[in-house]
Amino acid sequence: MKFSYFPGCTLKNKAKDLDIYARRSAEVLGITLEEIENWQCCGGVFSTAKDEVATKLSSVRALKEAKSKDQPLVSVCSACHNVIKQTNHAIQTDKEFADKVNRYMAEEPYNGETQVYHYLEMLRDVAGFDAVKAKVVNPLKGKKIAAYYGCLLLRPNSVMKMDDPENPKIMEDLIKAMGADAVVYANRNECCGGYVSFESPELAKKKSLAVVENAKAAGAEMIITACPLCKYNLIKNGADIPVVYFTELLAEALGVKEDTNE
Amino acid sequence: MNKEYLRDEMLRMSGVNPKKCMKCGKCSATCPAYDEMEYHPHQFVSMVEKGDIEPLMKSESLYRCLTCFACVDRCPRGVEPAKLIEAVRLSVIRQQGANRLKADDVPAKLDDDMPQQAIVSAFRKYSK
Amino acid sequence: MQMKEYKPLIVAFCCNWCSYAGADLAGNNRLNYPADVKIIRVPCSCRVNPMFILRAFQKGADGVIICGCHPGDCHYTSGNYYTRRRMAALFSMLDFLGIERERTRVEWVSAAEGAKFAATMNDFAEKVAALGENKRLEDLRCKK
Amino acid sequence: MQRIGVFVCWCGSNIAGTVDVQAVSEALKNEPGVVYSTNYQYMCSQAGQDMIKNAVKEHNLTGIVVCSCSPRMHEATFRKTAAAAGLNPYMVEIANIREQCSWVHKEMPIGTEKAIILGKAAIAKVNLNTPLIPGESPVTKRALVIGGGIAGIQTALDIADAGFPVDIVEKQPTIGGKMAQLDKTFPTLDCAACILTPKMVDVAQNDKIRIFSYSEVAEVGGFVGNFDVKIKRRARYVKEDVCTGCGACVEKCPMKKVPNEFNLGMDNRTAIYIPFAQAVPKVATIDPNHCNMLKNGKCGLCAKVCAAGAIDYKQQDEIIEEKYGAIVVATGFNPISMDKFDEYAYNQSKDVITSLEFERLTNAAGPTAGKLLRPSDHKHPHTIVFVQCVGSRCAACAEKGKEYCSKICCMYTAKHAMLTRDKYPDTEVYVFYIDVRTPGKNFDEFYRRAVEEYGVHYIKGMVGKVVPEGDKLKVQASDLLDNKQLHIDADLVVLAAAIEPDKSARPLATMLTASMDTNDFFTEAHPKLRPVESPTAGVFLSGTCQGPKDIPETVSQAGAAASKVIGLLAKDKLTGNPCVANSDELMCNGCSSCQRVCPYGAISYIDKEFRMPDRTTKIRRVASVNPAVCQGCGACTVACPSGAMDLKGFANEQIMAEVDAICK
Repeated sequence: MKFSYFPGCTLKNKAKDLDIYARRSAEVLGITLEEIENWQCCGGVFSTAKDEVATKLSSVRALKEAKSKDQPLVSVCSACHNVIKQTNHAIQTDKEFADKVNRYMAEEPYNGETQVYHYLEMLRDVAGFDAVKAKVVNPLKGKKIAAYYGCLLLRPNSVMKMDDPENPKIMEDLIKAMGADAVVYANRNECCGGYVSFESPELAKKKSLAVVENAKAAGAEMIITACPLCKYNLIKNGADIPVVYFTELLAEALGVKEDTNE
Repeated sequence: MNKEYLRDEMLRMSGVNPKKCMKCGKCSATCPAYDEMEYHPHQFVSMVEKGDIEPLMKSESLYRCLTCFACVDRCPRGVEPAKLIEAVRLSVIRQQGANRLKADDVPAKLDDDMPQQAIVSAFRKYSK
Repeated sequence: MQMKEYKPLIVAFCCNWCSYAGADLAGNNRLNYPADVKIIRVPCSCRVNPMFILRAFQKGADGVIICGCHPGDCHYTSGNYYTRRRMAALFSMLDFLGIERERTRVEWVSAAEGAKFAATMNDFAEKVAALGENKRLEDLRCKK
Repeated sequence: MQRIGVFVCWCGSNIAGTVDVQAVSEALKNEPGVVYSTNYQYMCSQAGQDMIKNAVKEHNLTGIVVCSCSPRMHEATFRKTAAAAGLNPYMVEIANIREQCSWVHKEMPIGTEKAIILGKAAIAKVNLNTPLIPGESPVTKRALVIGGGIAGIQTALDIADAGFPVDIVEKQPTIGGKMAQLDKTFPTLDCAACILTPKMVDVAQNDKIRIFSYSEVAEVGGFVGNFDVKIKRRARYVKEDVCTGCGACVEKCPMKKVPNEFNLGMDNRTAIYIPFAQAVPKVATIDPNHCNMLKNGKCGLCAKVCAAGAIDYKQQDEIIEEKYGAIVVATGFNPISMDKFDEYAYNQSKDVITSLEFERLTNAAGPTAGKLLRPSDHKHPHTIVFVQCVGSRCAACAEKGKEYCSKICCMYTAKHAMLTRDKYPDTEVYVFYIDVRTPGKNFDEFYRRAVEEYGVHYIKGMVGKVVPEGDKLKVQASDLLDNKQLHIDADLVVLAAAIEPDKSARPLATMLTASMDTNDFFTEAHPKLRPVESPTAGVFLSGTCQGPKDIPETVSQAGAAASKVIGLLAKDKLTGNPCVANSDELMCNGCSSCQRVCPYGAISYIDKEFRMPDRTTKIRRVASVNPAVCQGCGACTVACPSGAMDLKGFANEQIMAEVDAICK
């Protein structure tokens, strides 16, 4: 199956791992990711203001491109996924907003037709975790891994609809499919401090540490995440267990991590 | 500024109806940035409802909200306080010269590992 | 030439449990409304067959109003919901036929709302009178 | 052709003041069918009524029109007058020329003109009236109570006390319901078992009451006074009439790891079990999902140890059929699932529990023998946080919580907090509340005692997140009055889960054609004046199936429902309202439209044989209205596409005639 793929700015720079391993893993699973041509940065955060239009156009263009190819749109970065999915939802539900947006769209209007997936949803709903399990060549036996969702993947739930926002299990199911033990801890859906680390690092530090401590107390030896900013915050603020992208772990389990002939 | 006008503007921008609030305080109970805020999520809701918006506009609290949507998801009445905070914040930075973050300030705040995502997000949140 | 003062002819269908009692209460409290309004008692607003309304217009009525219990208060639990849906369909058809929307109305009047009943009838009669005589559906054969 | 008499009332000056009554009676004299027309000062007086009676005889009247006050006032009076004169009472129509004419119009010519038109409309209707005779149906003098909690128990006892036989159907192996699981009851703090179990014994010993435990209602047919009910008695693999409840089987059963539902899964029971010591009926039940003998034919220990020989592994489900005159719904409630509220970590920590679980934890017959110990490590908790309104008053999304207030939580939480502080003064107790709602006799005083005498910390605000870490539960909450966010390290968190109607209620409502609200609570016939009756005749409501209630309210509603049942069963025959729907079988095309809109389930379809013109016969499916159940709303008459359905007393032709008379 083919997906339109929106990598996002960070994945082309500081979070290359997140991108490369996502592509390789998808290939193993028989999924083709076609990078959207001339994609533009999603902006990192979605503004909930109804009259904020210009900042959402890059997402709309990506969505529209996917529509023109009749493909669903997938992204790996939590932030990109959140912005694109919320934008799509706004177009579907707020007619005034859709009208404004379409004034910027040449020819064909876009009305929210594209299906938006996060890479994890693609694994669960399209490939299937059973298929992932079947392709695992290096089972991560005995590893105690804590999934860190942060806020952007799950919330607002009325739009994201990925999983139960208070007791998600999509990443835990992936961890199990890769042969490792999933560590469940309450702070896995709490905020790391996000972009506020830019302005008030102390706040980010407090929040990040609360996540790491809670994961460790539950027995975690490693934390996985889908968000470059989460990973940055956790590591910068003193996580003393490894924090890696889930795609890196997936590539390892699928046996394509060391293949560097990109 | 006229209170009613300001309030209506906030409600229009956010699409929030603060009258749905039953004053349970769960938004503030759930807020990860609570201790950093002068006005807390539940106060945003009640102050906007009363049209008491100017103090909010002057407050640093606007820039402490992490937009984590925890208050939106956990509110039992579907009030969505984060959207009100966003509306007030936007109404401030949309004013001329009110950008909180200027391009020149950025290099000093960077470190080698900081992802692009942090910079663009901060720009979105702090500047117009 | 002196025109005779135009008086509209209005038929009001009132449910026995709420609106008819509301009309009685308007009477008890001596709240005036135009004598042009003539009430027909039905057990429930959902008893009002669209045929009755068409017949009234055919026979020369200028306005028809259906009054029932408030949503949720129906004596028969759900009758007024049927009324609401049926009349929405009928009124849009009448609109299509050229009978102005203002000539038909569904109103919820409880047994305690005598004042609302009188106010509703005053308002409805005024609006219908403003439209003038209804000619569209009148069957010429019914004319004497 | 009718012979109609018209009687115009002056009502003193009430009518005559604005309506020229003489002119009215004159004008109506010449209407079709009218043979006599007169007016009189007070038609409702004895003299007025005699005048009508005499006129009926003198002029051989077949119909009567009284132009007077509202039919809501004196329709019944004039119907009686007609009956006394030998006429069918439904041959009377009232033209309301007081409330809807003389009292609301000021000028004589206008009032008179309108009164004449209203009179004409009534005459037009009477011309088409037919004599109506109310139907009668017999009453089966036995009641069915569905649900054996405190509501069902009380209703059954009260009905039996009046001398009528009652059956209780209870889906659990024992009656007792939720109250049997409670420890103490507010605001008096008497023990629930001490006041409930004697009632359960009364039920067991009452020879008017039969208990069908471990049973469900499978089908309901018939109508008020004459319900036909099929009851499914599930196989308990123990002969109920033979088992002595000695418990030898329970002791010997090797399958000891079955989660005990009576203790909400906080301890285990055996595969053959008696839910609790005071169970009624006190007989064992085998859980077929866990019994080795039933699952794979190996074991049979219980049969060996049973001295009475009560065990029967071959027992089958059984359907019994009974007739009832009245049905009482007492299906009760359950706490909602906490799955959608995992910000409180109910699924992540054993030490986050619901209030009902707390109730078992403090109950002497509970899993900890009444000692307050944490489920995780059986240590005594020193800091307990109670969270109110978990899922109650929640309008954000329907799959999460309930929009209504669950009503009982404020009081039971005050009780829990108070009892905890009383028994374990070294325990800090916090209660997070939105509002404390204590309207009830001695309720607020009770809550204040928890605060003032027992030192419970009541904090206005909600808990936002509970994070289990190590052996603590980190509670993050807001204190709205102090405008602070609180962080409390708690040992136990108790959630006041919203309550919802039992899941069995919805299918039962369908069987009974009883209406429910959007929350699946049964709707009452009138929220204020008929609170214990369902709009469906013969179906009554008891307890929380109708809405959240505490025990005293439930018991009083149970008694009220019983009195309504007794009133019904005391009658030998039921007289119906003759103004009911009636289908013309020749016109009916069998489409079911009428059946779908009927709120009472009064319409069924029957196969009827019709003789065709060529002398063959044909069987067609046609609507048939049960006059005992029909309430005469007329919804079906409009839904009927072929015009077969009509309403007696308010027939299409009659209303059309009124329209014509008014629009002439």
